[in-house]
Amino acid sequence: MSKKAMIKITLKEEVLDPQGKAVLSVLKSSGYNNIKDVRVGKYIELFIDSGTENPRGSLDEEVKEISEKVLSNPLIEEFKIEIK
Amino acid sequence: MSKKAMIKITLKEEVLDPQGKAVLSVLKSSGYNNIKDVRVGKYIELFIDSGTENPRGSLDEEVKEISEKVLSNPLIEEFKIEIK
Amino acid sequence: MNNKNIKAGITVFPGSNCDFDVYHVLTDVFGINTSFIWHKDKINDLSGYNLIIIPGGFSYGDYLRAGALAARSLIMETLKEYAGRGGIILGICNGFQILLEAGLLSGVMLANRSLKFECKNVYLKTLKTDTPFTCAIKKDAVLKMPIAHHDGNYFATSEIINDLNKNNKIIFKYCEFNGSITGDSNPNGSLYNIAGISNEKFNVMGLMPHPERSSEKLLGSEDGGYIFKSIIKYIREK
Amino acid sequence: MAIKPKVKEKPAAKKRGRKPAFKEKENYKLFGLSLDEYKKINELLGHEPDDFELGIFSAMWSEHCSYKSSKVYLKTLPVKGDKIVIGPGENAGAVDFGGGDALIFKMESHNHPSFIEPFQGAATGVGGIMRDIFTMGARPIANLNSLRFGSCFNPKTPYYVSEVVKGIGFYGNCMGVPTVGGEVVFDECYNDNILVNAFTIGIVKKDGIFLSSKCEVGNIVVYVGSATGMDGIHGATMASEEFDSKKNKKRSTVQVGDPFTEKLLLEACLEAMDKKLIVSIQDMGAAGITSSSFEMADKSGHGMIINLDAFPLRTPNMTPVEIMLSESQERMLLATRKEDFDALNRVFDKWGLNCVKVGEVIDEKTIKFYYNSKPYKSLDVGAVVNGPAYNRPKRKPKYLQKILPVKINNYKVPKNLNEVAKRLLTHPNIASKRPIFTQYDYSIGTNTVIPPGFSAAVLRVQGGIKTSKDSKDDNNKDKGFLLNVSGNSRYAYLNPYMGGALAVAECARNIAACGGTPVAITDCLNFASPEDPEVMWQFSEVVKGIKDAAIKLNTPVISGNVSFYNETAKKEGGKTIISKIYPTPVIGMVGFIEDVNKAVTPYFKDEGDEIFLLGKLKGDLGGSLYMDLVHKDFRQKPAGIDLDYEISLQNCIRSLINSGMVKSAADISEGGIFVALAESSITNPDKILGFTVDLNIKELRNDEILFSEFEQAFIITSNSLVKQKLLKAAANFNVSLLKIGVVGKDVMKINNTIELKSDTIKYGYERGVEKIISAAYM
Ligand SMILES: Nc1ncnc2c1ncn2[C@@H]1O[C@H](COP(=O)(O)OP(=O)(O)O)[C@@H](O)[C@H]1O
Ligand SMILES: [Mg+2]
Repeated sequence: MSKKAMIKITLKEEVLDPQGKAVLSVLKSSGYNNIKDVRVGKYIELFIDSGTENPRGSLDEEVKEISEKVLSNPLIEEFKIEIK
Repeated sequence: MSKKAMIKITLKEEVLDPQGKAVLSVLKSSGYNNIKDVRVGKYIELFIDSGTENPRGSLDEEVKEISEKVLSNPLIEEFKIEIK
Repeated sequence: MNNKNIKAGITVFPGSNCDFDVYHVLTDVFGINTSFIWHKDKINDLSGYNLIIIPGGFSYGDYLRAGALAARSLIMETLKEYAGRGGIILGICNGFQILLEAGLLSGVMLANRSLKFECKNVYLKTLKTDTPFTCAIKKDAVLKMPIAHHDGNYFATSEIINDLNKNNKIIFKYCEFNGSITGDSNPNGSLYNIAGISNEKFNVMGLMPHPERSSEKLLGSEDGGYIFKSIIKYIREK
Repeated sequence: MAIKPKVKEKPAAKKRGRKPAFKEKENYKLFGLSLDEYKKINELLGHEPDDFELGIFSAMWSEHCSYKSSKVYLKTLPVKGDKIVIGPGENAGAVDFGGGDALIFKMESHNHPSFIEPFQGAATGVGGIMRDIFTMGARPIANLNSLRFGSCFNPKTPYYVSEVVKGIGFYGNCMGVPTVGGEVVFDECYNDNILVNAFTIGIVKKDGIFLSSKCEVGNIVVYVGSATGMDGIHGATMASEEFDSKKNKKRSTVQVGDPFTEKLLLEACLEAMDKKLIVSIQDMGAAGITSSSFEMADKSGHGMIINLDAFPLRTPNMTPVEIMLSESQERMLLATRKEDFDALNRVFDKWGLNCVKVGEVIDEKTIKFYYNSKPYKSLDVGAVVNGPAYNRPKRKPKYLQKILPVKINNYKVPKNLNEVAKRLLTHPNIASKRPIFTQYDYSIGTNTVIPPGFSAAVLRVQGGIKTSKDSKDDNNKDKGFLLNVSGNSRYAYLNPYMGGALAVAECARNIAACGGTPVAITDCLNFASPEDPEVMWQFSEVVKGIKDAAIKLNTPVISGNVSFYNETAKKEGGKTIISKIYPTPVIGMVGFIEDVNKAVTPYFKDEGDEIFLLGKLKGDLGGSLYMDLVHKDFRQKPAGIDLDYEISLQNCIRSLINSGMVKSAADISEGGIFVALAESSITNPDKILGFTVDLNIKELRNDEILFSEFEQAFIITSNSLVKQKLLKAAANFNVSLLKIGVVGKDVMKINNTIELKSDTIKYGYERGVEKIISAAYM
């Protein structure tokens, strides 16, 4: 049995997003004037073998732990998890 | 009125993802043995002023055009759009 | 060398940072009449230039994907038209990435296999010597030049690779100092050790290593100078 | 992506309905002020300070901005010399390079932010020091860095190393400024306090230097660059405080670096300067708009009106004090003539940057703030800027009583010196730093003549690098300059005075070993808490050592930085212990060479060349890595340095090199003469060489000869044909020159005790640091 965890990682609202800023400036100069802001984050997919025993008790907890400890930087980023 | 377009950009299946591989090896060596694969993509949010006239007719089309022409590289990437 | 009658343009995007280096080599080493072209300058037509160089750097910070945002800027339309009329364009490092993203060359650059920025000297084997960029280089010559990039891992679909091979568009490959093309000599994971490719008509070339940093003896190699010498030779003989 | 060690502090609370950063109005301690300081502020103001006033005073009176504990000592350093154009006091110091050019340089620490978030901390450290340089009108032309990490056995170390290095590369590479050198040291004492010191040098026309002190009454005050957000608020006070977990909570968000915007800011500023649209300019570093406005006002002898409504904000509804203390990156404050504002605005607009009128220079030594279109607060410039100065109590540390000369007979010579030799060469403090510096673009700029990996970096100045493309000239075509950063904290711990002097001497040796003449220095003084009298004593001794060496070597100190409070309180077995770094003075030195073609590298060139020892060996093992690794005891008195002898020695080697007779030259430092010889054979980029050396010194054991570190000596090689001439030339300097061997094919042999194959040694040498970095990915 296999599952897929999809994790969206975004910069916290108050943190500067240099990439978003640069993309915004290019969109504006290409005439997309209705775009007000752009934020660039990460989208990570984990493919999980749910047959294997889970090292952290539950899958939810494992993915949360991975997102916190490995995938994101809690000082500047937040994440949202969806598991299918 | 303002809207938000959320775009997930992922590498096509046949494209090698060195970053995903690196994350995978970190996860394995930390004992998350049930993780079989990792793919790293991008997650982009566009904040749109839907009061302003749309330069491309419809919002859907505009966001699709932006995703195709600016945000992603069709040779290696695919995208999914959600607008709220 | 005096090449005052040759006119070169260096495109400058926000974040270009090898522009001065290319300028230095073109003017101080080769005596070419060189000017900068700011990406927003309203130039309808580049026909006054014998040569356009898209220099290295971090255009738009290389945010999103290296070269992606510069490739969407307005001057690219003018450049495409210039290329279409046979104008000579050399894209170095970020310039190569921009050419790929703009579709003037085919393929894409992924992050280096190491996922790290790599700055070091590499050796290049010249596969094709009858192009404007290589006509002063001996067949199979090995050139020493530095690389300095984070995304130089050339990738393309098998159709593109077939086309590159069939039409001899692969101009340079990474190799050992003796010319053998090996996995060890590949600094970034690039497909088939590809370091430089050109378009169909051989008037547009992209190159990851930096010839402008290896055109003076004091800097450890003059091999990059052969690329500029080739261009000069080609322009003079045309 | 690496496994991160547990981050101590909780992520900031969810930010719905953000609370203002300060509410404990009466709690001056939270602002890092002492009771006396608080009373003084009351007195100066004539009332209890409110948040706004307390924020401004605490930032400006912080250790970081006011140098209150170090001022009295820094004043003693030599600052004048015939090549010095600008000494300390400005954003950076400047030296005369000749031909109408000046070089501007400075080093700065970014230790605490790098410990909290190593990638962003290191990146913004590099960004900050570059702004210090281009705010003076200079184009940054090279970066260096000095890094200290915890023990290589500490599981967190790989994470810090790989992130710090990535951060430095990220910023410097994008800016297009080559990173040409540095140093990296691993030691347990940095486990909880890593050090990141960044150095930048820039070039400018001597008559085109911009100062922060020039604004005139009636000038418009202009804000340029990125918008202001909630970044690093309270950074200035944080940087001056012990690092315990409780206090960390008041920090707001981490500062995120945007090198792309800084590159635009660089180009825009240089263009505006070139067009003479700027009267005076100051970057916004620590304490952001607060320090830049008050310092600009103070130095010019005027005051300002500052309109807090005008600032471009990234986070809406920031309070006045938050605006004043924000440490958002990539911003500058400048003064321009009224009539030039429109032209100035066009330049910044071309580069896509904010350019906003935020005030005016007035003829009154006060800063008058406006907020919500109304007068808000008025603060006396002098009161804010003239922070306290302390002569803090100091006491010679107790541990020093136990630091005695080595009793060598208590230690056996190891049976297998080959094994010892290998251990030294693969130790990360000695092993090749290539896995680090290949992540930095060191060849951009087409000026790097001798790249990182050897002694000092050697650069030339190509015509196009000048600030303006139109003002190209060839005045300094053949001239070169040399850069080095050095510091040995173990030595400074064992003998603080000598530690200060050695750092200066070692930089000078590295420069002399390439053929250059030292010209001036900058420094970064990294210490634990100045409130500890023992630390204060170490500090005073280190400064004295730097001073004496700088005077002797004729290298005035033209800029620098002090970082105190590099200590962390932690709980261990129920007890709170304070982990302190060793005193860590780091010197950055700049030297010149008339003909850059004559610069030499340290590696052997050809088989058959003769190897010489220039100088004398003392064979003192105190404080050496050998004593630490093999005998587990480095806490012993190291050999001192004789500064007069140092000068003769350096004059001698410089003269030999410039006469063209020397093919390679290496100084002796960590790992002793063995490491100097081994590195000379394996760092030749084109071939591997070996050597045969016979070096027997009466009264010295083999381990003393091979591994003693604090030697005043060099290894040089030359073609055998010039031997007599070389000996004669050295004799003129009263320095001994002794032939000790020849360069060979691929084996290293010393005194029948060492015999090693060069290529296997090279492999280990190349892997020593690589192993640590790759551990971050596994
Ligand atoms: N952090 C760093 N960044 C860039 N280069 C470095 C760094 N650390 C060391 N290097 C380079 O590696 C070489 C060896 O460093 P080090 O052993 O400290 O030199 P030395 O002992 O000659 O002072 C030098 O050329 C130095 O510039
Ligand atoms: Mg060394």
